[in-house]
Amino acid sequence: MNKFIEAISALENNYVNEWKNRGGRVVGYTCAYVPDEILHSAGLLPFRVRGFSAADTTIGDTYFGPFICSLPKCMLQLAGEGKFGFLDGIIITPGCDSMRRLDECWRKAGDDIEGIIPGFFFHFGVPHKFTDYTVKWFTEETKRLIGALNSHFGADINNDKLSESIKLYNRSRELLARFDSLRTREAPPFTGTEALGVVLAGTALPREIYNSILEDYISEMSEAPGIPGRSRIMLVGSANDDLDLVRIIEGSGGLVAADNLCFGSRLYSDFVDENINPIDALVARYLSHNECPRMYGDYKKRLLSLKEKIKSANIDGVILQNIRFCDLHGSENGLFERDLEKEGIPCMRLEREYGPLVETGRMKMRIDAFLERLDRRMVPR
Amino acid sequence: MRKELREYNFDWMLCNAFASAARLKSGTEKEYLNTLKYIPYFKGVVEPIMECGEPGRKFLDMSSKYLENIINAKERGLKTAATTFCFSPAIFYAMDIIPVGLEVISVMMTFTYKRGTADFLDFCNEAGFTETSCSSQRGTIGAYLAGVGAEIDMIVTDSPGVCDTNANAFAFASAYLDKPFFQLDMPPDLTGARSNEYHREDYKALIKFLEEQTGKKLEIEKLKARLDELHKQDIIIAELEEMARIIPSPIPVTYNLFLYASRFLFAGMPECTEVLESMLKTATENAVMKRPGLKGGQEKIRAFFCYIDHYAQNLQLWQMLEREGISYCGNILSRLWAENVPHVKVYGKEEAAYRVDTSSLDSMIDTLAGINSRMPMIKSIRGPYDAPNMWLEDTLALAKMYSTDIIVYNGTPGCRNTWGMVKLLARDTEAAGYPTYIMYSDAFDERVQSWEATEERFLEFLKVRRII
Amino acid sequence: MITAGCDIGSLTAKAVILKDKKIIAREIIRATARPEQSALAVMELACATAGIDMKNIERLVGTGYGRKHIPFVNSVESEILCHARGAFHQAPGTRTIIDIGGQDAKAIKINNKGEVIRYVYNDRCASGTGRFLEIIADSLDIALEDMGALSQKSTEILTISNQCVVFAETEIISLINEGKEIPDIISALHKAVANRAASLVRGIGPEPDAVMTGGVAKNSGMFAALAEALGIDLKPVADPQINGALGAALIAEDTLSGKK
Amino acid sequence: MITAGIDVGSLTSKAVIMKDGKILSSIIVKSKPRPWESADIVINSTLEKTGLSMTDIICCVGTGYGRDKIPFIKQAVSEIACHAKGARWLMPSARTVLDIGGQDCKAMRLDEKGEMVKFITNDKCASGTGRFLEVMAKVMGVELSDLGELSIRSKNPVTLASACTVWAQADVIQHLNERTPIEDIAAGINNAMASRMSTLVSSIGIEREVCMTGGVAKNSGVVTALEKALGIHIKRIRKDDPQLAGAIGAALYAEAVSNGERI
Repeated sequence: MNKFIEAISALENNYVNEWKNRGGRVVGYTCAYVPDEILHSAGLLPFRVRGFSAADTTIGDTYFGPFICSLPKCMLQLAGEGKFGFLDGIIITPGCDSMRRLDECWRKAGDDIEGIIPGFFFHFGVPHKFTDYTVKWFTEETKRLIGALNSHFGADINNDKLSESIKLYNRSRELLARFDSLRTREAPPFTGTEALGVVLAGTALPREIYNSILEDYISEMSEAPGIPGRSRIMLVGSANDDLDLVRIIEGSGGLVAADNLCFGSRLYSDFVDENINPIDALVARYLSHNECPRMYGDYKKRLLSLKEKIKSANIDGVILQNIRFCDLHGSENGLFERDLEKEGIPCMRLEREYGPLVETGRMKMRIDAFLERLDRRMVPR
Repeated sequence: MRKELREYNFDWMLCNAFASAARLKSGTEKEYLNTLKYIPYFKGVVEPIMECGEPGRKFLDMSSKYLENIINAKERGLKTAATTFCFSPAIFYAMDIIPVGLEVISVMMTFTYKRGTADFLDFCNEAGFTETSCSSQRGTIGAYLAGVGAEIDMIVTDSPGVCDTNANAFAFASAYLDKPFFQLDMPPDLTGARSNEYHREDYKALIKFLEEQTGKKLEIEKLKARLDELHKQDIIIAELEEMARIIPSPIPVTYNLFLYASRFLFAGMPECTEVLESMLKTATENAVMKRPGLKGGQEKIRAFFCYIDHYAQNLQLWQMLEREGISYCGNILSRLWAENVPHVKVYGKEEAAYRVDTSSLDSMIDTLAGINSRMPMIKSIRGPYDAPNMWLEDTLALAKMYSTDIIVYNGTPGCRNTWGMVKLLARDTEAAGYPTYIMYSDAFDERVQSWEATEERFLEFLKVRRII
Repeated sequence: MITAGCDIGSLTAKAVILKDKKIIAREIIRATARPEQSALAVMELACATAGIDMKNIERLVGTGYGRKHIPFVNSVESEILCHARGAFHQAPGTRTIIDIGGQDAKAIKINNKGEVIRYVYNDRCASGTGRFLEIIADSLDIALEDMGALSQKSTEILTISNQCVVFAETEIISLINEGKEIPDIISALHKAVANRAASLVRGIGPEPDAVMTGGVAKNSGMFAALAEALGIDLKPVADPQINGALGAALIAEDTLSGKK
Repeated sequence: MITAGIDVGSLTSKAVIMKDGKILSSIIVKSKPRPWESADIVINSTLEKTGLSMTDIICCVGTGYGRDKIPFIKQAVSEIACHAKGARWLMPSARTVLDIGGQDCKAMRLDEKGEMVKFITNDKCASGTGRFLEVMAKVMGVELSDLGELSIRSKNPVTLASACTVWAQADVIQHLNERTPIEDIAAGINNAMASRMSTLVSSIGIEREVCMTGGVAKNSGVVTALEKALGIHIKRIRKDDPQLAGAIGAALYAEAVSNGERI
């Protein structure tokens, strides 16, 4: 576990440092719709940009307006403070309106603050639905990205390399699926806080290393004694890389046994087809991946996959959280609440701020009340 | 939601309000003045519009006609489609579908009612829709979610890739009401072969969807008729725009609103053409007489709004512009991108414009795809604000071409997109020499900041920056 | 030539009397609920100090929050203009002015002629204003003017996350419950206000010299926190609290001497 | 059976001693900086009133902001649960409970058995909290309790320019300066409060009966303003002080706890 925590408790962790010292280059990205495999096959270290550890949003508020999600504001804050100095490149997508504007805000902050713009700065246009012509667009967009990486980093991405990377990442997905199944046990061997830590580490570590520590961890955990007798919570909604949010829930006596967060299970659910052309396979996996409400018109599919998880992980209650101003998750949470409560699954919507703006006292009050509600409906253990 | 609001359909009531307003002038002047006494709140809308003479009257007519279509759709056996202001309705009319444009109806309510759309805004929370979402859709969709309006058969928008809160409002509605949903998705770039093909394929899929929903094939002749009418409108609009460049501008301040409203409501329909024609008539008279459109007769400054207007009850924004002698050089909503409009010609932006070509079905589909992908907001807010053909380029170009003295931003707190870049835009427009004012109000919800407060700060800006 | 400026804020009323651009009186009193009363009181006080009669004042300009309600002014000017004028006079090198007032915070940019090029108010809520400090000082029941000195004693770094004044109050209550020290809480508070103000200033691209005006500038802790948050050198002005009134008096002077 | 409930809020602390579902004594005091101090004060003075001693109390449950820091309680229960239970005791027909405390505003929906099905709290901005009214009353120099009576006499209420407590306050000062009739200002304040609350309540969906607890429930002006905004009747609580709801709920939970029920 320590290895994982070590990897995520500092932006520029030891593995990244080693990587850099060996002359390796790191490319950051803001959204789960960017295929890591491509960066990996270019010999680059993919790094999922986070907003954690920002102490305030002074710089963020300078460029973003007042009615914007605090996650990209924190990311910009860190960028402005030079905390992402180790990045050789950054890929920004129209994941959502707040996040896509990180593109301009980061660039403009670069006019005012020396040396905060990575040498490689790429806007990756991900469509908002899955059909033949959006697949065509996304394929071209993916090729455009590959071309740009090749020319900027002198990489030579080809089908063989891609297939190799896909195998490696599918291996991760396979391990993480096993890891997930441990959480579905009557008494899971680890907390949700630890689980988030494990998954997060994957966004900040060289994949080869990650797979091996992950494998050890899983075999170790399969024998470990479980944590019994807690209300099993599923955490749903806006991006969350903040262990403390999960800590508050578990501190109040819950156990987060499943999630569908884009810093969580969304990263590894669905495999990439190894038997077709690698680019087509990547496009198919990443664009058909409809867990994020940014993909319009897919609500029913998302509800279904949520229900399946609730069943398989034997969930007692669902916490539907969204960062303030995240309308995509916020209002989809409203639909989830309606449709899940209808089937007797207790839900709580939780609007929160990200990072430095979180106020634990008030969050705790709401979470306690929800857990009490769950306890009352549960047979005494 | 308050129970009395459930007793009558809101769109039916709104329709009657506008219908009677349109008829006000049919009696004697004395009768007219007397009636005004009985509509204290609505008076403020009726008067300034009626003062515009024929165009005003036709505008009220057109508005009530639009709502009438909605409430009678079922009797006429027609399907209704909830859609957005930045979606050209021509295709709906060509396929006998009645468009229900959420934002335009929100505007009507915000203008007319003392409480604006507050009750329906709040009902959205009740339905589980976020309070932080854009008030322009929330104001009206709330009423349809609550079932106090005409029945909606399908939901069609074109904002994915452009505006999340917009697209999300329609996504929510389709899931909540369990109605079929189609979205045109916009790529980050406007021009180029890739985008053109994407727009075309997307639009073909839309037509297929509409054919499935109506069970009728798209009739080429009907479509041609709509597009010919739309072309006619483009020509009038181009003339109006050309006149708007004259100093002092012969265009009355409210014409900006009339222009975009009629296009959003009845693009490709005679109802729209009529309003535009009578606008052109008065504007031309003004131009010939060298008379400014401002009632005060003196144009102190010219203002360009780089986003939308403020719809606070009783056209208070327009009344203020009149009072202060500020000519209205239009906003992002009133700028259409037909190949013949001045700003396309002057800047050689044919590639970013659309061409009406009715020679074949394919050419007509390309035309429609072109029109939609170049609708206000859809065109210029999709990519980075400083990319070619996007917000900054358009704003600076239009400000220059219409010799504006200041640039004003007004939107809604729900607008992640522009609030994510407006500070950057303002920096650049200021650097380009345009004093730029950012309003922190909500165009559709006075509870955020009262119009009085908004106006006071704006006037202070004009003074402190030595503009007036 | 004798001119005067009268600045009626939400907390204090200030008056400045100028004789040929030299300050012959400057007075500050606590504002009462009625601005006209405050205005009269502070003007009479100033006249007494200057040893003149009200009617000797050739032109009087009012500004500040209650400016619309001062009966005896010749004209009123916005706080933006007055603070710009005052700061430009007190420190001609000034290009950026940060005024943290009772009700709102402003950042003003002026050119080498002292004309306002850009300005911005804090948006939509009162976080980062003088009220923020005042309300908290109130609930900690310590004097506003002691905050600076107290914050110097701070040993532990705390953060106040809440941006809403009223909730920040709650947050502070829980900090006290956790047994945190008052000086640490206050310096955290200064940091919070400074950060809000700083992002305001960065928005208009601050240029040296930057000065801080308004009563809050007298709070050494606040001044230091803002300087740090801005990362640029912040210069003190001789008399920050009367800067607005001084500006008003100077504008009166300008009008008489035909300058605009 | 004798039980006690302690509700230590950020502004006021309350205690209730109950015997078999009847209130023996209760108290409301201004909170001390340290929650345990407040807790001691309220429990001791309620005991005094009844002449009972701590040992007579079979079980004591704590709630409110400082609940985890009360030494002598058997268990801490969240204020949301306690307010719901207390409200239900004060008004058995309640299905929607609105509690406006000093620092926040809660809305709770209960099922017919009184189990909580949905709740929401506001915590982004203090508009719509008791604190909002307190600040305004202070500015106007009137008693918080008079705000209601005043507003009812209003002919044309003012509209506040902003919902922000501090700016609204500036607005109120402005109106005072403009000699606006004080009842119109009061009404404006209550309307602002009500419109903020109605937005909040609407998000959990209202079911009858609706009742209000917490200090603000005593402000008839806000209650009527809210009735107008929501267009529904709010049933007034007569049984006991609505501000005690949290403490009452805690005392009732205490009874449940000592009966070995799981909370």
